[in-house]
Amino acid sequence: MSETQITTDQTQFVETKQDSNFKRLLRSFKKNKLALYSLYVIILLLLIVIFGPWITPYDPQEANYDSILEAPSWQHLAGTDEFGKDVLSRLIVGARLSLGVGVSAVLLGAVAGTILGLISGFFGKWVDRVIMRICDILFAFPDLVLAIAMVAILGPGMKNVIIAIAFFSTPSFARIVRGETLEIKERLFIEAERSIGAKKSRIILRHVFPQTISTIIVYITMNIGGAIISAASLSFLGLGASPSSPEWGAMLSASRDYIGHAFHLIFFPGLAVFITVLVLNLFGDGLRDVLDPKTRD
Amino acid sequence: MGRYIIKRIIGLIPLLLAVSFLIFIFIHLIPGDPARLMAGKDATNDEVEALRTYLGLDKPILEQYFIYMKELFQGDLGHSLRSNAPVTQLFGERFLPSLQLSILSIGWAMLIGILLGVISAVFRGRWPDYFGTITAISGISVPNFWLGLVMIQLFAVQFNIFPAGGIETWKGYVLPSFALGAGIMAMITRFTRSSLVQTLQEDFIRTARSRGLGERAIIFGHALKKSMITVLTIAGLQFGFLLGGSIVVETVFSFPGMGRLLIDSIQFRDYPVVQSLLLIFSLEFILVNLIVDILYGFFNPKIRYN
Amino acid sequence: TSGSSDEGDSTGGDGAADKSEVTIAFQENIQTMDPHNGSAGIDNSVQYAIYESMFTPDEDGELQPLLATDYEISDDGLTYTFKLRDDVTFTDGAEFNADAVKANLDRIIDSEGSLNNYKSLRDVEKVEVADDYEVEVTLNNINSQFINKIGMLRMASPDALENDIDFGEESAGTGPFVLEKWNHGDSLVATKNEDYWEEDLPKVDKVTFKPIPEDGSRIAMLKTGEADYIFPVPVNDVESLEAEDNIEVSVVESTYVNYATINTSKEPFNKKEVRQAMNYALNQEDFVKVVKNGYGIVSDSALPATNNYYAAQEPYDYDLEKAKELLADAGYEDGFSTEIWGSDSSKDKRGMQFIQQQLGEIGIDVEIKQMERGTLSDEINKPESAEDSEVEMWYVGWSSQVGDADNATNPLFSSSSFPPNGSNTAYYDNEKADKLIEEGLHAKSEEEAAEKYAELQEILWDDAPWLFTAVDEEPTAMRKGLKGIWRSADGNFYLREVEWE
Amino acid sequence: MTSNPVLEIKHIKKYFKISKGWFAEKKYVKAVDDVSFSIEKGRTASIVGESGCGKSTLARLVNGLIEADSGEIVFKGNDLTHKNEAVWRTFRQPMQMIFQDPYASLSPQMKIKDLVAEPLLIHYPKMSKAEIEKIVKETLDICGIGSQHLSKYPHQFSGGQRQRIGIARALVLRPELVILDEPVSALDVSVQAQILNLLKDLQEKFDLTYLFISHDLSVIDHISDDVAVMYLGNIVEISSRDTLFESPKHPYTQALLSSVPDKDPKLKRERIILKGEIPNAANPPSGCKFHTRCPFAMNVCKEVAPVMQTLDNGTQVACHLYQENQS
Amino acid sequence: MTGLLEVNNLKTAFISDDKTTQVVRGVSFAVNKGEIVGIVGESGCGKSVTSLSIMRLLKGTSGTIQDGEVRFHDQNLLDLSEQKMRKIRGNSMSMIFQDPMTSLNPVLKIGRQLMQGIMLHLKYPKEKARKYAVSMLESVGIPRAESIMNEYPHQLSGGMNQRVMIAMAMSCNPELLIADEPTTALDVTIQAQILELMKELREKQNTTILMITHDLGVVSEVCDRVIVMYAGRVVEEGKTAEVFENPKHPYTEGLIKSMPKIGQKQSRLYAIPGQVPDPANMPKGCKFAARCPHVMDICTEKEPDLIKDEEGRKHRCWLYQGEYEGGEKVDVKSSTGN
Ligand SMILES: Nc1ncnc2c1ncn2[C@@H]1O[C@H](COP(=O)(O)OP(=O)(O)OP(=O)(O)O)[C@@H](O)[C@H]1O
Ligand SMILES: Nc1ncnc2c1ncn2[C@@H]1O[C@H](COP(=O)(O)OP(=O)(O)OP(=O)(O)O)[C@@H](O)[C@H]1O
Ligand SMILES: [Mg+2]
Ligand SMILES: [Mg+2]
Repeated sequence: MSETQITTDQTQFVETKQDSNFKRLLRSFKKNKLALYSLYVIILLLLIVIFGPWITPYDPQEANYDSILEAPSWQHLAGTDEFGKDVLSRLIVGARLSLGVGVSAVLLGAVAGTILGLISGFFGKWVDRVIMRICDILFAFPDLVLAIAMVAILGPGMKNVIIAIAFFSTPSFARIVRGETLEIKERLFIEAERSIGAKKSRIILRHVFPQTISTIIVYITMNIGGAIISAASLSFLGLGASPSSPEWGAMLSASRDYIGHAFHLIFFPGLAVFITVLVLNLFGDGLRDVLDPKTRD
Repeated sequence: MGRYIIKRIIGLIPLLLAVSFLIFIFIHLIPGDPARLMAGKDATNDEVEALRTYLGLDKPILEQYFIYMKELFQGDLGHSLRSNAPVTQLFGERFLPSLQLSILSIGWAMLIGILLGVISAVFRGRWPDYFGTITAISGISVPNFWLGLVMIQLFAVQFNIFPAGGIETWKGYVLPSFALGAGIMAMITRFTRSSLVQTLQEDFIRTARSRGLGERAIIFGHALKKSMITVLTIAGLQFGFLLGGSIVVETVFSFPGMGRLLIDSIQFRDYPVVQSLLLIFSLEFILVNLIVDILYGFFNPKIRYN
Repeated sequence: TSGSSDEGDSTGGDGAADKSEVTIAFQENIQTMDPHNGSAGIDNSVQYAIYESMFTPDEDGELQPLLATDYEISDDGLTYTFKLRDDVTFTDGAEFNADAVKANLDRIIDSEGSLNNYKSLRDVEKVEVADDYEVEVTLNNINSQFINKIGMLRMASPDALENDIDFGEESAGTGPFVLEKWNHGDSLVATKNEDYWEEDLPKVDKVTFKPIPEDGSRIAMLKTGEADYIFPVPVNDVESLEAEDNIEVSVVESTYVNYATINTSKEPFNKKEVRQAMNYALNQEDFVKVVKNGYGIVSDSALPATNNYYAAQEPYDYDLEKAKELLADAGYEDGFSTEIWGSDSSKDKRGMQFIQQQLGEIGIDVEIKQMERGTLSDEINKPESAEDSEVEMWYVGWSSQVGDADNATNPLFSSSSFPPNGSNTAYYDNEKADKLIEEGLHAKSEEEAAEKYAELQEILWDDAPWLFTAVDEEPTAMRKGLKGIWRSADGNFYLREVEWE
Repeated sequence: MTSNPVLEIKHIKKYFKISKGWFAEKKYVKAVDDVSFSIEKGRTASIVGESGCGKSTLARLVNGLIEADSGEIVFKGNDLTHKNEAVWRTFRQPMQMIFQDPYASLSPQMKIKDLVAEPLLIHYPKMSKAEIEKIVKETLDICGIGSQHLSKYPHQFSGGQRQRIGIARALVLRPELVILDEPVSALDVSVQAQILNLLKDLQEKFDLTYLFISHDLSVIDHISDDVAVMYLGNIVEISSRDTLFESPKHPYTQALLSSVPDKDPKLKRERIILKGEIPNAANPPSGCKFHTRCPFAMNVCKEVAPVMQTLDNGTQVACHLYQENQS
Repeated sequence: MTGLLEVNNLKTAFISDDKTTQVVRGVSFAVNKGEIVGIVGESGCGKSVTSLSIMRLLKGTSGTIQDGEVRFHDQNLLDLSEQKMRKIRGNSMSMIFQDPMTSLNPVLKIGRQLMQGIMLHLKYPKEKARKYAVSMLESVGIPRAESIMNEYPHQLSGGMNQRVMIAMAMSCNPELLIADEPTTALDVTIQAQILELMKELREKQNTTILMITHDLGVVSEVCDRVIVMYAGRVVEEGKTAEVFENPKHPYTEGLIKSMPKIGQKQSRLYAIPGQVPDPANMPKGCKFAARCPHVMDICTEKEPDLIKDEEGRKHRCWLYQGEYEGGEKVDVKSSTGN
């Protein structure tokens, strides 16, 4: 037989009806009302972040010693602070800072943690043991102690707060990614890659890492809220942003001196943090349901 | 089982040694000089030097570490630079309140968390689920100092139901444990929910249904036990954290726990105290994890240690 | 204001109900009960309930005899002779006499600095027992402030010192109270000294001291009756406390001066015009209003009005035009950027923000750098000389004893007090001022001292090494009916005669 | 049989350590325990056996995915035993593997064309894009996947199609030896037939040598030239297909054959139903590992492990029943 | 002979937010007392969903029964309250599943899982239930039953677990046992043991068994009658031997031909081309038309009915619709049944 006939039973190709992750996400968000509404609020927040400085009713930095600590009114919807600055304007401008801290700290931690987690999980053995023990130690340290120490070492300022928060969110990312990697490493397609001769670096970058992305994204959204709160807690302990900046945590911490008689001062920044973190968490939760129903840690 | 535990504990020794060294280096990296802080702003340099020598801080760092380790092996955790009280005593005074607070916080958080989680999972996608989710997530969406301050304002000042601080009576634990537990409750709710949702889709649940078991028996008798494994891990981890005290909540409620001791000691660079406390926390954390591992085996028959 | 909890006390803690106990809540933690090692104000105050000194201030800041009955100064001004009471015993049974005083002073002197009170006895050459109840202390230099320092040192039983007891566990003083139990960080309980040397005192059975770091909690505790006497009271809460029926707020003009040092060794602050311009640009009235919520007194000297040697100066009026002019004269018509350092407390945060806003008006762009206290102290004290110094402005405060002008000037303005040797973070270096500080300290008479210090204050005011702001008025709040407890201008409280009405 | 085997396996062993921790007693699963066989060029050698008997482990050993504890792997005359990844990598082109679960063995986030191109990228880094695309298209086409599907992801295909992609991925390197680890057990009967046909066609077209692993005797019967039967890490019988199916020698082979449910309801045979369960590989029986279930077990079976020997009809068998005959 | 179980025109669909996909599309068949009936068909053709619908076990999925009836002892199970249904489940009708490893609760001891149902349905006190459970384990051939009671599923092998499942299902003496691919996850030698056990059950206790599988071998081995499903419908039904001997529907024919058979040397296998249509996207007309070697014009236009011919066999194919004009149309039987 000179010409072997190869069966090509391609009479009709059935498109299996699983669509891409993104379509699934949209569809499933339509079902998960909480996540959907959260997404709307997040979009609104992003708009505020982008356009904040142009939509404030007052100059957020302008002090007016004749109208300090005024309760909310039509003029000042969220009242004024101890220097007579308009609280609403400060909240609007501060969104950028607060979300900025949260996002950049978590991203930084995610990058570091992902690298560590991939290495730890993929190479195993002593590499894994060393990295995981270090993570254990970092875990065992009370977060804020770590942060206080970091800020003390690095000096005050937003940048260092970000580094500090990133630093202590790193081990949890490392753990999550390591866990995923361990599992993915055992999957058949990794073995298939090895059997076609792919190098370790290629396997990690091209095959393991893409599999962890959805988990990482979910974990990032869920951690941003935590990072915002950590930043606020650091501000509370006096270690946060520059005090005059309208970062929400800084506003909160300043306002505690007035809790007894200017409740709006602590209420509104608290509310802003609450809503932001809440929607981020709800969104992350929804995202997890879609992308990664089996996240554990 | 016993052998396993002993093995694990022996395995801890090198880890703790490494930890002690890291902690030592770490806290000495933090700028600040205890002698200077103790001497006060109007002290002259000579007076500060004298104090530093007196405190033994003029010795090279490594020597200080070896001295510390030598004492540690003799069971001495050192003395506070500041009040000269033995660290064991300081720790002893704070441990019980912290432990009680931790147990209380974890306790109610687990109780409510699991309940909400079960409700959310069972009524998945309907309003009880939304209610459970929002309640839970609210718990981790407020900074706990904010929650604390607002609760003091409300329950201590306005209604005078609970004290604003101090732990003379059991009432003093209520507000702090609420502030501390809120976040944990949220976490437990979420993990219970997602784990239960997942478990409820497993084959063995269908088997149980096929045998005519009622929903309650299925959820509590079959599904929850499996889900508890995850929940337990989370709770254990959180308990480990809690034992180290919460700086923020303890500050807000003037609660005499580990967190405040730690932060006070850090502020004064009271090295022996900080060092020993951090070491103890690491040990506690590791032990709690060990206990969780063992309980894990109890709930998960596949991981029985022998 | 939220004054709806007036009836709250009916359910409140035992303090309000039990008239034989007093609970005092304050911010700082008690650090040590070693009577010679207290550094923070709170340590001293708590210790005064248990350990007594030879003299004690009255509410006007005048020294009154306590364990001593009188003292004399030799003509050369170098030897002090103290006459002691002869009817006092320590609670461990040891007798209070000249030997006891010598034992105490020697312990402090021998510490060479490891005990905090060493600073008070820097100039002492020797201590001698002249008689059973007479002690002679000889100085190697005249010191016009000395009585204020030695007079306030607390005396502990010589036996206790000998045996090196743990002062955190037990006490051996002569004071109206005895240490019962100290739970570090939670509370310190002191009970009545049944054998107190003065009849009828003390009038309560038990005093509890509680560090409550969070302002809001402290206030809540007073409102609910968990505490009877609290301080500091944040100035913002005074109003709401005053509105309560069963709470009384008293305001004491303190010795606490708020200011920001200006590093005179650095460009552009080495120009007097610049420093003056900054002072003209700061509205001190607004400072009091905004930062202190009205509880403060505008500074008109480097010394607080409560200091015995205070001399008022012509204030720097709020005058932006003049400020700009001066800046232009110095060559900075467009302003410049600088940094202000300060602690991480919310009080200081507010002060620095105010300064930032005010200096912004004349084009000085101030960046605020808050640091945790240990770090801050390191940053300040690391540089060994003015050239190496990095601090530009430091927002801080200074509290000194009412009668002690040396302590209020020497560590702050003397050129020998550059960090790390003192707190002259203005790196103020003026020979004439140095000389006046010296002369004030060694003055033979009150009058001479007053004269020197007045001149010093004039120079300081004009040279403006500080951005002057205000002196605190410190509110303290207590339950109605509490008597005999009071705060001095320098921040201590005294409760020998505390009682419920 | 020709004398030039493509692959020769000699006394290969792989024990997996299963005890964890530093002080725990060491325990091993003897997944592959002294196995030898060889494959001639162009033939299909099959390995059949029940779950957990070590088939996949053997396949992974042969393909160098795990390292053997001892023994030899000789591929085209090259001794590959204990060689490192880099050496193995040079032999991955002529030796390819196809896996049981076609979905799990395809990296889910890659497009089909990238998946199939990847082996080329790895082994021929200098090859031009156009050339790669040409080869990819061609190979996919041979395997029955049209070029309109190049930009799709694995999840968009059905099981049979995915297995075709898996096959294309192996064939794109034009290998000589293909190891197939249960390539059709995850597929439906009708699709299974398609894939089996495809495999046969490809073998002819490219003159491939197959090492075919399966637990399904009817599939084995259909595709093999030679068959080895494995039980708990050992090969108990090797024979040509016809000999094996006509006259199985080892009691286990006999039981296995008789256990296959018959597709013809009229043909009711006497079955050998084995007692008991397949023993745990971590704790295998002594002597002949099959003695616990063997209907013919003798005393010697409990103590002495039988050695492999060749019978007159060419069958190699490891069983005491035949040992007696010989000696 | 009246049917113990009668399924009439059963329709089950999965509802996702944007669409409804019917996967069981009007299935009708009957099972008589004491019979072993097999259901075969390719993966995804609706076999499992049919069995789950009968047991009303779709809870926890998005599936709902849209139409039809399931008569058990002349009682329509679909009309029963959940509570009443629970009394039937595991009692007079029980089920075993494909994968014994995942179908048992991994965190509960075997004994506890067994006893739960016994205590619930037979109302035995604990001790008695325990003894009974042990005897049930013994009766399915489990050695050292006493100690197995205290073990967890992961400590047993797949075959043992499947036996536990069978013991569990048989413990309340069900009249009908539905076995959904009971041996697919098992090895051949173990499969042979389990099939033997099921035949024994029928012999000894006259248990009626509905055996779902995709393995024609299994069907021919144990079943009296076979139902062939394709794309959510019954396409052929008849005595096992007859269907194997002389398949009527081209799908059945293809299925049988495409299996490699031992001892039958073929160089190539017959392969049904193409794939099963996507249930969400069913073609018009006969669902098999696209793969059918005998396809006619009408096939792509109109779906044939399931008809019963003189020999008592049922099939759904245009090839025979003309021939058996008088044949009974099973499909159109009204839901009131006979
Ligand atoms: N990485 C491993 N670590 C420990 N044990 C292993 C490992 N891989 C396989 N085993 C064990 O080795 C034995 C043989 O496994 P293998 O996968 O080769 O069997 P198999 O014949 O392919 O079975 P199946 O038909 O189920 O695929 C089994 O007992 C298995 O549990
Ligand atoms: N829980 C579910 N949600 C959505 N669709 C489902 C669900 N269960 C089954 N289906 C769909 O229903 C159809 C029939 O599934 P069913 O499980 O009955 O097939 P089967 O014949 O048992 O196949 P197999 O031989 O693979 O077990 C399939 O297309 C499947 O995708
Ligand atoms: Mg295998
Ligand atoms: Mg099925």
